[in-house]
Amino acid sequence: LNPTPMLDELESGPWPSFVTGLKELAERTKKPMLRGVMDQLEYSYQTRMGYWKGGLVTVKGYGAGIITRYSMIRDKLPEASEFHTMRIQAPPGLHYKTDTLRELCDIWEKHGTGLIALHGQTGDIMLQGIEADKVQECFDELNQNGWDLGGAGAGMRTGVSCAGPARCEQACYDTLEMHERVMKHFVGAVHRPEWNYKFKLKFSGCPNDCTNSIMRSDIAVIGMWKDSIQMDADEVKAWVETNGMEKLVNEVVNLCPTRAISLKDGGIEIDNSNCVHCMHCLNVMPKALSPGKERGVALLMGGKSTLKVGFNAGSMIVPFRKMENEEDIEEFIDLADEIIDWWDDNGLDHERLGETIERVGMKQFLDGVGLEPSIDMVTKPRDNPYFKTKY
Amino acid sequence: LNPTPMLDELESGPWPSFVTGLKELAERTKKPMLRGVMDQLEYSYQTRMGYWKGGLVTVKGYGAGIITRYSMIRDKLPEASEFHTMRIQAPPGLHYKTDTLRELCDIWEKHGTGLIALHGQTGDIMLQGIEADKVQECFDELNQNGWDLGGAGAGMRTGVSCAGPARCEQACYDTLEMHERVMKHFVGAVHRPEWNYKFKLKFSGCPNDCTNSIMRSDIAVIGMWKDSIQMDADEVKAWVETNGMEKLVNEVVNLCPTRAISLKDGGIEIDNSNCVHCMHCLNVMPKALSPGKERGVALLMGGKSTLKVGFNAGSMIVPFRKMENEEDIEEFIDLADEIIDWWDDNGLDHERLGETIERVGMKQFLDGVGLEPSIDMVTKPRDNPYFKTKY
Amino acid sequence: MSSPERTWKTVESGPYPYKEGLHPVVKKNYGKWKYHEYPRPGVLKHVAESGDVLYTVRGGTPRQDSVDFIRVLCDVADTYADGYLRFTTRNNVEFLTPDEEKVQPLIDELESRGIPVGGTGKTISPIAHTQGWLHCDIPATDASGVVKALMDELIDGFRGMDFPNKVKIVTQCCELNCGGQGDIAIIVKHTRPPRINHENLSEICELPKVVARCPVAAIRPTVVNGKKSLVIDEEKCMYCGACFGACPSMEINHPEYSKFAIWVAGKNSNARSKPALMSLVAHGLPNNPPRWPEVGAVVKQILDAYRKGGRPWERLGEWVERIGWKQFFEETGLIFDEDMIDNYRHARTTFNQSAHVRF
Amino acid sequence: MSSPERTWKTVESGPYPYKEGLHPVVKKNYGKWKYHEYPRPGVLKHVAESGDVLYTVRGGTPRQDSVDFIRVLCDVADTYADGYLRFTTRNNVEFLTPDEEKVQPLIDELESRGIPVGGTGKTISPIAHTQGWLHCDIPATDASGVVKALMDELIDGFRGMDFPNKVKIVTQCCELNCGGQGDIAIIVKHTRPPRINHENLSEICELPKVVARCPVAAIRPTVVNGKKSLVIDEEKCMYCGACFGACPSMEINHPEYSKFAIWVAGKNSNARSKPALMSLVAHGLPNNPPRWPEVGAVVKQILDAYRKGGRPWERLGEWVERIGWKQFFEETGLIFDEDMIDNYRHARTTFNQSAHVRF
Ligand code: SRM
Ligand code: SRM
Ligand code: SRM
Ligand code: SRM
Ligand code: SF4
Ligand code: SF4
Ligand code: SF4
Ligand code: SF4
Ligand code: SF4
Ligand code: SF4
Ligand code: SF4
Ligand code: SF4
Repeated sequence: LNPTPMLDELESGPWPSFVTGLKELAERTKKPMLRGVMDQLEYSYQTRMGYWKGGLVTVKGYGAGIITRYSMIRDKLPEASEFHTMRIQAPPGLHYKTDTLRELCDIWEKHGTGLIALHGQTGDIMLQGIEADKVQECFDELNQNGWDLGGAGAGMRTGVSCAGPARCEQACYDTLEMHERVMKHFVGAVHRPEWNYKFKLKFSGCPNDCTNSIMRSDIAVIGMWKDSIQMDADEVKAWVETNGMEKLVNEVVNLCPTRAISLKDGGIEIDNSNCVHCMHCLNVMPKALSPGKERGVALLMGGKSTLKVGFNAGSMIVPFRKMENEEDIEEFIDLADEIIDWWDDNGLDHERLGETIERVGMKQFLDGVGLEPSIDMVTKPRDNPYFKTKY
Repeated sequence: LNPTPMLDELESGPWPSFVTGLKELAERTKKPMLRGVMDQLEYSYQTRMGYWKGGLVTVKGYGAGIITRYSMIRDKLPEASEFHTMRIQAPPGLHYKTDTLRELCDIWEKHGTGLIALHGQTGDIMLQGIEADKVQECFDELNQNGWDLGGAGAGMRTGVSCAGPARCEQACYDTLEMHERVMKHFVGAVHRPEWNYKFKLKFSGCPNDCTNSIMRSDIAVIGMWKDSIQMDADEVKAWVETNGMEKLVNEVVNLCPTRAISLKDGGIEIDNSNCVHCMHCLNVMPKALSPGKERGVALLMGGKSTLKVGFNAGSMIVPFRKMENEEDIEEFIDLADEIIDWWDDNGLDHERLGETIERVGMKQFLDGVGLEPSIDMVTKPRDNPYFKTKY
Repeated sequence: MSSPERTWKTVESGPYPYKEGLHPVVKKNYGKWKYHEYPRPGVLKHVAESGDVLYTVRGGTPRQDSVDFIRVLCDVADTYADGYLRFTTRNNVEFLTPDEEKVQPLIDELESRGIPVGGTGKTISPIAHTQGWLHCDIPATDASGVVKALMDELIDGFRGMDFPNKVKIVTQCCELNCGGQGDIAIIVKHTRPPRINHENLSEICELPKVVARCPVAAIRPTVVNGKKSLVIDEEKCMYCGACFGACPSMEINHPEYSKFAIWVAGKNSNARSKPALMSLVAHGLPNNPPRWPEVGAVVKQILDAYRKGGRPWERLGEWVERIGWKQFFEETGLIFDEDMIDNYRHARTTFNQSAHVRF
Repeated sequence: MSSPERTWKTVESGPYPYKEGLHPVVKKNYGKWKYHEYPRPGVLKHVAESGDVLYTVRGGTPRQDSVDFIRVLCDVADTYADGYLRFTTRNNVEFLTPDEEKVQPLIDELESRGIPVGGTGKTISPIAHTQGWLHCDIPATDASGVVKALMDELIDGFRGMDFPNKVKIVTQCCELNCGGQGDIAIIVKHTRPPRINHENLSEICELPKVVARCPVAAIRPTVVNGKKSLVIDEEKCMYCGACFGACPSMEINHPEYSKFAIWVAGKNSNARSKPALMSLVAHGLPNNPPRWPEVGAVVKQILDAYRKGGRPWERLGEWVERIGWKQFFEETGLIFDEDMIDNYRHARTTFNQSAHVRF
């Protein structure tokens, strides 16, 4: 290995070091690409500039899934003149059998550098560092073992789901199952992007939103209940015995955003018609309080990053739908298809769903996709007179 | 009088009727213009359309102050072919001696219809109904008696001030005096409008804002204090004795927007560093609580109606300035001049100050008028990365 | 003094001097008031640091007053208030007296002359109104008439003090201008684009000004019958009428294509919550002179629900904030519809960007 | 099967099937969990309706893992977790076991291998990071390095559970893209307009795409040396770098003209308050590899103030909301400046449109 003095400074300290990982991997495997990448990264640290540029590599029949990188300083550091990433769709919920992971590692080490990001921000397994001419064979082997490429470009992107029913008492629907089925439906749109821009789906089992879906996906599927919070009065009492009345008032009653909780008989009473399903009280007292029995999902739309209207949080479009069986999932898919069609028809180039809705108008959007307007969609009715209507 | 069946329906009912007033006035004075106006108004009620159009009438040396109205149906109803309004600047605080008012009535009845609006939304006395060729003589007589025209068009508008120190314990500065002096300074700009658009000043003695200045003036001058709320502990106790502890908690403590009030020793304690000067507690307990001793004004800028960005509330620009003497008023005037200059230089046609600030940017505005930025100006620092700065 | 008729100079004096109109007790205690109380509806009692007491009796006016009416007010002031009176920023008249004994006779006098006494404290103060058909050149409805008709219905609210807090109502006789923010607002709404009077337009209109006035850039210059004129992109136009304010040839007004809309939850004061803009909650109500009963009915529905549900000191918008807009629509029986979803410049900031939802 | 080498068909299978990776206890109690507890930092205890118990031990990873590192994780999982493991949405690794006795040995094993255990409950979870110089084509800084350097400093926060609530930190290696909202965000900020590489541009660039990408319409087509190119209106441009994402000839990156900015008070969850966008509170910090100490220092100032002042369950932004931004700047020692006042599309909605002010 060439000297990498700046990177080496990232080897010390208690947090596991990606530099150490890289170095050990490079030393063991002797892959020149790894050495080259380290040299280039060191050079970036020295000069405070990046040196990759994009390109186009895909596998047969697909138009996306590989993030292509060619070095801009290949004359200087030729060993990493290519350094492509293969995005692989992870299992919903990110649960693995060790066998599966080992197999993945073996295949990847065979064709690529052996560097893997678990996981990308969108939820992909990112296999980082492969040459263009090895991509197809690597993919073929992966695909035979059940793996498929994830999204990139102007199409459907890889989904992500929270632990949900697998390990969480708050889950209001089966995030993993829905994620799997929905993404199977959209698999063509993942592989062959042809929309205005990217489209993301994320699945969180409840409004805690452990996948950050509201801020980061075009449709956020959030677990929701419609009836009353389930309360186990004995467990409430037990909680108060352990934690005290002061804590009950300060940390539960007083923190309910709509003051829907009041003290009653040494325990609490919840005015469920005023509960906004924020999750707070359930989070503090999970043994005593649980989501209601009539469970399903809320759909928020339009979440995205900064380009170009500024960061946009998704907003409530469908406050509640059942999500119990295949049919419910199919209905969701129909709606999503409808929405994507509308967006693809009405959107501009590089415009995300949220931007299109804002530009064209919520009313037009709702009309376009056949949804009913509801007060749940807004924090308040319009405060300016600029609307047109005929009577 | 001609029959006015629709208007007549507005004669019944407990609220004093402007129709009855009009009719009686017309009958007594026999002024044809009044009869014509009633006929035209009846016709408007019948056809649901307005029939006035504007024009241009002024007095010598002035360019504003008369709202000119010619009838569009003078062929049909010739008696009110003209119906101009003279806007007259009222005394700050709207206090009158009856002599003064009677004199005004007499002059007005002599030259015009005798119809007066007390007061217009901006604060003018509106003398409604005069012919163009009588305007000058009417004005001359008024002016000799101490009256002057108010604003109209693209210039400074008439000011308004709340009762303030004249009859209110909450007043943090002398609204009447400041109103009078400031409007005297701007008297030329009132009479000879030559800016981009109108500019309004309103003076409220405290954040209760009884002149609605924040919503309706380009510069809202709002009374403010900087030190602690003055509390008379005995009066607090007396209040609690009369009203009860429940009311204290429900109507005072719990309604403080920042929860700056807590119970203490049977009375209350105020965390003044967390008080946002909303006035609520002082309103509920005026005998026990008063504004602090270090008094002055806050300046909010940019308030206006709907055109064309949608209704705009003024926003905090200067959180505190002393306003105790002439010098303080002069300094305010200097600042206002500076701001108006900046706005007149940077604004577009028909663009109010608030719109210019929004379009050009608060930073540029502050730089332009030499004010320091402060966190008090915003509800939160920017949430988008679109700023430019050099280091 | 060049012309013989003119023996004086215009004095650009600005506001009429305020000192002259101050009641002696006001003058004496100017800036030294200590507190106020509400002895009864329509009456304020202010106590000064000196111990002096000042009673204020407040009465309603039509605002569009006749000199006769004003002379009556002066007579009353001379009899009961030492020859002084004032007006409020909301067109009420106020009589000030240090003399408690004069209060009741003063009230009786006013009421006997048809001037209702009230408007103080937690009450409906008179509706702030504008010019309307009586005088403005762009109105789509009347103002004085709407105010009179509504105040007739709301008189009990004016005379009582049993609302959760003050109720400030405003009207506006065109879609854009002079009314301010109120707990409730009654505003005309046009329902189709202006019809351009090309004949007129070419004669009187400053075209670029009109083009610039449109909030959504729906107006373009064109040529009609060989003359410069304008054309409206009806797709873009949302019937606001701003162009009509710039040029009367942009004919927006029409007896059928103008309806009423009701807005609520505006607030000017800083008490507790910040000043707030009002929101649309009903529209499509007929422009129905002389008494606009459909409008009055909706206003009353809203007031009833607020009076029932609001807690002490909660302004209308604060009540809604606490119970949520969904509940507001339920309690008032009004119907939320898609036009109530904002689609203007800051629309996004009004979307519910959260999973917070009530069922 | 037309070509002899290819004896299979590509299966467009989408996500890897999730069922295979579920631990047997998870499978059995799927959807039937009752509650969770935090036995100690880094460990979750989930109890099912059946009475089954599942322990989760959570460890930190560099995210940019080597196969060797992953194989180590697999070894640990085989020994202590029945051959199953999972990753969190924030790049932590989790080992699941029903067996309480295995918890401590598992922790010991992880720590001995340099994998810190923590990240549960009211803690600093690992910083969400992006690609940076390691792989992206538009970064102005690194990501993995920033994360590593900061996590070294924040390791106590990761291992403990003594913050008012969870602290979610994110980084972003260009000014616009992949990081999400966090309680604290560390984002690069360019400080001058792009320099256009006209040579390159004419060859590789889809000009209209670049023009369209600019949020403030600062880019216009032009001709340079007889070739189509672009020109930037430097007055309008606010150095966002969006154009560089569309075309690498819009050279925005520069070692000196890129600084760091710190943003706070973002929030994704709906717990108590709504999800919130983060606000700018510091900028102009040097882009100083390999350890960016100036950035770390500011982050720690913020964390210290929050840890001290926040009440239980208050997220960072909720703490600020309660005490007010003025107090935030005082407590953290950061300085508010004019660049922190919004001037973009919804700027007005962030102005203090009230007289509410603290002194
Ligand atoms: C790899 C990844 C960061 C990471 O290290 O985790 C990433 C990397 C890139 N993102 Fe991203 N984004 C990644 C998740 C995100 C997220 C988070 C998410 O998906 O939850 C966002 C915010 C949410 C959103 O979609 O808005 C995100 C918002 C963007 C944007 C801005 C989109 C917008 O509308 O504002 C761009 C710019 C663009 O698309 O033109 C972008 C563009 C890019 C590009 C393709 C830049 C480019 O033009 O080359 C980056 C490729 C880097 C590389 O070399 O691999 N990336 N990007 C993430 C994908 C990994 C994965 O597949 O799992
Ligand atoms: C008379 C009055 C209504 C009333 O009956 O009280 C009035 C009447 C008119 N207003 Fe107004 N405005 C009146 C107070 C207001 C107010 C309230 C205030 O000043 O506190 C506002 C809202 C605050 C503001 O300034 O924004 C107001 C906002 C407007 C606007 C919209 C301004 C904007 O920037 O959005 C216009 C339209 C324009 O200027 O082009 C306007 C235009 C007009 C015109 C001049 C319409 C026109 O183009 O002919 C009206 C003349 C009516 C007439 O025949 O006399 N009027 N106007 C008020 C002035 C009386 C007085 O001098 O005391
Ligand atoms: C006389 C008047 C000032 C003037 O110079 O003319 C006035 C006088 C007082 N106001 Fe006011 N306000 C007056 C218009 C206003 C307005 C503007 C308006 O009516 O258009 C507002 C803002 C309304 C809004 O927010 O939309 C206003 C918001 C207040 C408030 C805050 C109420 C709240 O909780 O939001 C108070 C505090 C209170 O009620 O105790 C207040 C309090 C008062 C007090 C108690 C102040 C005092 O100590 O003397 C006065 C008697 C109030 C009463 O009648 O109940 N005054 N007050 C105005 C009477 C108007 C009328 O005839 O109805
Ligand atoms: C494992 C994971 C889901 C997954 O599928 O991977 C997860 C798991 C749990 N989350 Fe989460 N959350 C996970 C990411 C998130 C995220 C997203 C993120 O980290 O980027 C959020 C949104 C953060 C935000 O608002 O910016 C998130 C917001 C919450 C909240 C709301 C906290 C709040 O008060 O705002 C809770 C409630 C709580 O803490 O009791 C919660 C609660 C929980 C519980 C207690 C749910 C349960 O009953 O099992 C889980 C253990 C929490 C813990 O570690 O303290 N989870 N949780 C994620 C672990 C991330 C990590 O490694 O640190
Ligand atoms: S989003 Fe809800 S259901 Fe999913 S892991 Fe988080 S707390 Fe559990
Ligand atoms: S879930 Fe949230 S809103 Fe509902 S009762 Fe609990 S704390 Fe209140
Ligand atoms: S604004 Fe304040 S000082 Fe002026 S009258 Fe109203 S309450 Fe009194
Ligand atoms: S004035 Fe308002 S903010 Fe200040 S203590 Fe009183 S109620 Fe609270
Ligand atoms: S609201 Fe409109 S129509 Fe009414 S007076 Fe004002 S400008 Fe004229
Ligand atoms: S009515 Fe309004 S939107 Fe329509 S053209 Fe006129 S100004 Fe434009
Ligand atoms: S944040 Fe920017 S530089 Fe970093 S990975 Fe995403 S697109 Fe690339
Ligand atoms: S850096 Fe941003 S603002 Fe400047 S030209 Fe490029 S896209 Fe436009």
